Amino acid sequence: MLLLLPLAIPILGAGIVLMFRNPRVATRAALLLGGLEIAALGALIWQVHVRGELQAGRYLRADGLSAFFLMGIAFISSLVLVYASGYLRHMGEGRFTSPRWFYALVFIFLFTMISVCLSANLGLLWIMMEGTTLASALLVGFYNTEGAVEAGWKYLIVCTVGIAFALFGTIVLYLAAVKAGLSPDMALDWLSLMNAAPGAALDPHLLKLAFVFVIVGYGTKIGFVPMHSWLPDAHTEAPTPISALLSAVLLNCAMYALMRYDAVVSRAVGPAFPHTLLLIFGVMSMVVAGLLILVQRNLKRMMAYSSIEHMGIIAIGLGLGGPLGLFGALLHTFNHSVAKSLLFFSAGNIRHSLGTLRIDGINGMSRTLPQTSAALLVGSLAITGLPPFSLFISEFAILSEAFTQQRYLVVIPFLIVLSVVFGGFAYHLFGMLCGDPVRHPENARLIPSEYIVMGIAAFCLLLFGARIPYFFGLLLQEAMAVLR
Amino acid sequence: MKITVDILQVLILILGAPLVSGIIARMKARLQRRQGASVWRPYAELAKLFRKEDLVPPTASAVFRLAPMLLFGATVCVAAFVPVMHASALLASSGDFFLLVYLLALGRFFLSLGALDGGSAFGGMGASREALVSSLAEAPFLLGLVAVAILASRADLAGIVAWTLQQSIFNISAVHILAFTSLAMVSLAETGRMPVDNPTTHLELTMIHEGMVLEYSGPSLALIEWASAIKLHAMLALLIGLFGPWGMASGDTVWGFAVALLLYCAKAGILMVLLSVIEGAVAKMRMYLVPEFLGVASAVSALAVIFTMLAKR
Amino acid sequence: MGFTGVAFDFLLAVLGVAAPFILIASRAESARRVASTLILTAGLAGCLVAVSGLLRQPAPFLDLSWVTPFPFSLAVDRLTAFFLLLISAVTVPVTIFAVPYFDLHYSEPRRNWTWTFYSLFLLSMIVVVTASTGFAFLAGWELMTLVSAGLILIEGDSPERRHNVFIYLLMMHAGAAAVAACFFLFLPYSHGLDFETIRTASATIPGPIRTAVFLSAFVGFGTKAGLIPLHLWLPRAHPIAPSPVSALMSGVMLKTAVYGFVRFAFDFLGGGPSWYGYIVLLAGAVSGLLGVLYAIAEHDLKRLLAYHSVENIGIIYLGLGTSLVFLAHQAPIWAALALIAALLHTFNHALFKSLLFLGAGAISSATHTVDLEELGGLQRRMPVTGTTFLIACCSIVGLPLFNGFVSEWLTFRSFLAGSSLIGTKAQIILPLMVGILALIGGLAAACFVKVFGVAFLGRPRSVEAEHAVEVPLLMRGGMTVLAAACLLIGILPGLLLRPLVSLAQVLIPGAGVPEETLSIARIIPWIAAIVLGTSSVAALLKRRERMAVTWACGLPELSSRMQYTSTVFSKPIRFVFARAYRPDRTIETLPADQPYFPLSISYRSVRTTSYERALYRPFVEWVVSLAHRLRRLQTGNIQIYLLYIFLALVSLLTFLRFQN
Amino acid sequence: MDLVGIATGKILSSFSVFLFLTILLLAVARRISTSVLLFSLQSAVITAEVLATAFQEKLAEAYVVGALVLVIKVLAVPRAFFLLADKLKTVRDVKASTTPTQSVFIAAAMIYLSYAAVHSYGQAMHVPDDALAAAVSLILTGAFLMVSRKKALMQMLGLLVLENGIFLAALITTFGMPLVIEIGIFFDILIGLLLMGIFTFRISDTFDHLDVSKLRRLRG
Repeated sequence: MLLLLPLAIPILGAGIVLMFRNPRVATRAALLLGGLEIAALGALIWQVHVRGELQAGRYLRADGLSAFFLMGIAFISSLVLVYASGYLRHMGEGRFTSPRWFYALVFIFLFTMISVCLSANLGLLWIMMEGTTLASALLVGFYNTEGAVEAGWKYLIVCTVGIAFALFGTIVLYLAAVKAGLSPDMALDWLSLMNAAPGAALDPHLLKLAFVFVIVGYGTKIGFVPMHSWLPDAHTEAPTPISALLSAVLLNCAMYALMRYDAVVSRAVGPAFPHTLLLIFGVMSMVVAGLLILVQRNLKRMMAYSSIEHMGIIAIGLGLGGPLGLFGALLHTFNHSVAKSLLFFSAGNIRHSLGTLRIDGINGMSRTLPQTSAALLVGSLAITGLPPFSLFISEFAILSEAFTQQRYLVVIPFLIVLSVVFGGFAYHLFGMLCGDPVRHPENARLIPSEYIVMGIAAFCLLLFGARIPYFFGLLLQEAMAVLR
Repeated sequence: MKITVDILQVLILILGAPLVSGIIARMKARLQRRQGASVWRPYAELAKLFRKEDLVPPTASAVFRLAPMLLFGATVCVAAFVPVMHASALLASSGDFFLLVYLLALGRFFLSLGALDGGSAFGGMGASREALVSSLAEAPFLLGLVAVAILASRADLAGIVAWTLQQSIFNISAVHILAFTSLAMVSLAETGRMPVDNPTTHLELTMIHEGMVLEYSGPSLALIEWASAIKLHAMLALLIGLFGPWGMASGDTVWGFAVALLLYCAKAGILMVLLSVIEGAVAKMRMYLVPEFLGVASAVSALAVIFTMLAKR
Repeated sequence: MGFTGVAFDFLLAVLGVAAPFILIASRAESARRVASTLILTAGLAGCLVAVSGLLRQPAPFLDLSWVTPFPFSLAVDRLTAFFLLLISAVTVPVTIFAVPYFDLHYSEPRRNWTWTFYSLFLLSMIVVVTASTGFAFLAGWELMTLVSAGLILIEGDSPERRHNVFIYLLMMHAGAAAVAACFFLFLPYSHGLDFETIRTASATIPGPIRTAVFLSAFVGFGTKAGLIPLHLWLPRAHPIAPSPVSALMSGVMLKTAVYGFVRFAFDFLGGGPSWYGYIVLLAGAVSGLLGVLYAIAEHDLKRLLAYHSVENIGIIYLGLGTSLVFLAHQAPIWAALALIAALLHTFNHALFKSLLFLGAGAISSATHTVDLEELGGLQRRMPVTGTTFLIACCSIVGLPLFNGFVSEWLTFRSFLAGSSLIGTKAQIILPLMVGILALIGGLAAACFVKVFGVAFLGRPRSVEAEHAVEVPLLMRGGMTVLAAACLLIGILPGLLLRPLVSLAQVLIPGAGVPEETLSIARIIPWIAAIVLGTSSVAALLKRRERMAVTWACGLPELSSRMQYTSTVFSKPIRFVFARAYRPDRTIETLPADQPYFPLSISYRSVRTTSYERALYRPFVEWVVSLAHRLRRLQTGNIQIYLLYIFLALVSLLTFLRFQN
Repeated sequence: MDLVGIATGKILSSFSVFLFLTILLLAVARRISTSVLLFSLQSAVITAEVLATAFQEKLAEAYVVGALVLVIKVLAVPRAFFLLADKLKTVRDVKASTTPTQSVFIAAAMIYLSYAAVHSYGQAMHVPDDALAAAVSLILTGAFLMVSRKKALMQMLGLLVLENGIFLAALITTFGMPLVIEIGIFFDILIGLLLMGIFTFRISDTFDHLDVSKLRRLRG
């Protein structure tokens, strides 16, 4: 029941929200339902913490890892919903371009992401992953402008193709499981796969093949270079709350899926092969995205590339494994989400106030938009991994692990890219924040909802930089325990 | 006893300094077939200047007034490092030659500031040129001293002198020759003699030291002139002590000191002759040849240091 | 533990919490007063903690590991105490100076931010030197950069400043990566990153890793210290900060890099092969020489001072390098001497360089410019500023009786001691370094004759300089304290040498008390007595004094335009060392077709240092062009995107095939 | 019974040839309608294989899957395509970046490549090489179609062909996944196609063409 509730609320919520034609009412309803959903997720997480694991039927299960990611989803989506409630006040009433459609799609999107985290069966997980693409494609194309349609189409096609490969990988895994004697019904059940793995009953060749397809497939969704091509487009063209959701939640969900496969394959054939792949993709993503950050002209696009870079960092953490690597990777998923949503929120404000996101078209923000500038600055400092913000901690952990394992080939590009990215952010930010303002903003003041949301995110970044809250730390430990 | 001798040495260097200047001037005059003034004339000049009043430009600050005194103080202090008749000095201590060089720099620093404080073009000109010469002279100066110090395995001037005393006069090494060459060159630059600077000119194209002191008069000028005489004397004594100390008193009998003093006068006389010959025979160099001159000195002194490796294996 | 522990906690609490909180909470004048007084007391508390740390055995002070995700603890051992003393001792007068300075220079809202950042800046530096875990060190290290950049940006954000701050931040971040690396490199061999563990583990790590640690420490800390050619940011960032902050950056922040380097090279690694030392020596020599040469050519006072920081860091590194060479040749007593020389010079530089920057701040308060060509005659108008500035000049030049001399003398002395390493390269190389240091010293003297002579003496060269008045009492007070400290150490160096000897004995096991530290401490007071005594006697000889207008060669009156300017003063030296400068010169004559009867001639000389041209620009351009090329991969064509995916898949399958 | 048994055996062993044929034809097809028909045909072959497998392995669930394939891929999807093409009033040409000759050669190379690729796996799993190679070459061809055809509709079609390949691979190696999962996958495909349909409408609305290679505003 507890497992079904977080799934039922958004699906029903989507329908309910659609019934309200009045934007204000729709917004209120959405916030209410969102609150309910958060409560349900909170209860679920608590129960998982208390009981260790929850199962509903054959296909749904919640363990520590799910709980950890669900917490991230709950936190970020609550921020996004509140932010969107303010953000949408500028939105006109089109046929499908209205708040009620927006919220309905967001709820469906949330549903798919939550069910990704609750799937016990890797097949179901795949279905839900594809579902996230489908649910969010319309959101990416929400504005129905040229760019939005183009980005939506690319997103849909590229991700569907990628995901199709993940399906193939899943099938190969299934084949290996069935050949190893698992019953077809349980052959894609993650727990039974994990239990079957150490006996080496699973054919290692098939598992490796499966992992190659899965890492390409879900890697597309995560945004590993060179499968990342959809990501900057989609992030740039989507409405800003959706960009935040994509970057902060969706990418993590895909990473979550990959973690599940990685755990199985690592346990069965040893961590060397999957981890090498993760490291390769991680380093590649970091390097390419890091360099591309330097030459971006659109703020949101730059942030999108930064997301790719951070997914690379997480992949490196996973690929290193070890206590600190895993700790760093998991922590980084959360930290990155918070920082990135803060950045996207400020980008949204900039777009509303200045009407542009072109980096060279923005000057002197610190004078005209002080609050937004502060948020942008905090977000950027955090995202470049500087203390006292939380990403410093996770990057510190990952680097420690890399050095402990003496992976100097990973470490050197890692450190260089961090500097390059810092340079990129500093370069772009200086231009935007400093100097004399060229254009004057129309509505410079933040409304309370924006204010609060960004404040919470910034506080969270600072807090996690100084101390990992107790309960969060417990969840993190439980998530790590699941994977090892 | 020792302390008396040490103080005596300092007094000889300080009080004998004008005489050295006078003798050199006289010798130069003779070489140029002039009669020349009395060798005691510098004393008379000092006495005259001390009786006069000080003229101070209206723009000048306290630095202008302070500079000559500090210069004098520092130069007197320099004299306290140099052995004359006995292989000891009042302030002998490990590494004292660094102190010596830097005390000279202290005086020069303030004198240059005083020159700039006058507010005229000449002061700046002199100070700027002095800055060039002195900044380049310091390195060969110290390297030459270091070479001798390495050879002697001592770090104080008195110790070096004592060590050299014990060596046979025929046992001098290449290091000594090189170091002497460089130190002699540096001394010319340091004391503002030909061919680096002409102490008797007042032509703005060439003057260095004289440019700096142009605004000074009265007791201040006297202090400056005396200080530069002491500097010259100390340099001579230093060269003698480092490269030809033989004959210095080793015991502490009065007789020994008297002989040592006489020998010192003789050796100083030789050096003074040399100096006046050089001054008489050589034309002043162009300003921008001075760095070349000091560059040669630096190279020679560096060679001296390198050659110590051969001497001490 | 008891009282000093409380003082230390008080210090951290004030700088980290109380002062920023008060400043953010209230915009009132009184809040600012309270905050600045608190910072001042924190500085005094720091002195207290440091002195007791120097005198007594180390004790752990603050452990926040129960809060933070990675161990975070601060402790004061002897080395730390020394640097803590340095920071606190400079903080106190600088803060006194800053009170009126910030009031004069900033509008109301900015003042609070400036003070907040100021407080955090001090905190970060203290965290860096007292950190006893790698995590704490790195956190403090990064924070230090950030906060100082913030302080610079508060002053103004014109495009040029922005560019300079950008370069500063970028180089610092790259340097921080190297610093992080040298901690992390220990990880495979030690269980954690607290200093104690690192120290014990360092014995077991293999040679190549040791070298990697050393080199990344050298590069990482060298960037922060401003060693040439890693100095590019320094002459850009230091001059544009508010003067008290410049004083802290140049005087104190650079020293944290020295601290880090000493911590790694001596405390953790305990030296290494002799080429470690030679690298450091080379860097020190190059930085010292080029630093002073570039300084001479400057006429912007603060830029000039910044280049002198490069020079002095060079001198410090000369000492450190010598010490490493001696360590490699098992001569601990000489190693200790050289190390003491370097550390003492670190301290001295902190004092006189911050005094010089404060002086520059006082000048800019009084005349609104720091361009030497606009100054002149300030000594008569601002006697206290002038005198303190003169003391600082003498100190930085290394004249006897001032503190810079003592450390330079010790450095010279340790060079000379190199000749005792018979049969090694050091036997020659170290004594030859005497020449280098002497040249540096000589050039520095020339430079500061120029600085003081042009800025403070002679006639004023502008209306502003003519009407300059002495700065407020507190500013004078701050400068006087620093000047007194310079003189005190200059005349009684034993005060600092004794604790430094015991510090060196901790860092270099087996080192006794170097005789030279005692002898210099003994002789300097005598010299002071003789020089000052003789000067006073000489002063008695003087009778009357009369004002007399200088003869103007027949012209009606001398004018300030007849004086030597800063540029022309340094011309002979620039001429001799022309190779080091290589300016881009352009002369424009208007109108162009009448070269003999021009209406105006403009002359521009831009110095782009050759490192910029040879080292940095090609690299930056390469990175950017690489990025642009990568950008082209994102063609916009979805078919190409799909192709990427297929290619990725195919290459992985091939990889898999070959792996099996 | 026997006759049916023989037929199933035949279908399973030699229907791959038909699949290869559709692949080659798809490579040369110039019109969208032809391509859609070929896809329909291809799906029909696969339906036959599903049913044959269901019969041979006596899997009740597989009949349901077969029915689904028949309804969706053979009938509904092609129908939808025609409807879409009509509504969009688009030019019927597929707009290939490669000439038909090149396409055939590439398709042939892919078939060969598939044989080479599956060789070791097929024997290890006791699966006929032909069938497995057909599955892989369907995947490759689908990919090829997506990369080389500029029309939005053809990209959808390429995706479907790729999907067919994956489906076939699953079928012959594992006799299909659990029913729930299969249905879920079909559902996803349907929704996906629906969305792609919506987007093709939007593309033609906003850009007045369906050439995806011209959607290049977002880059860098």
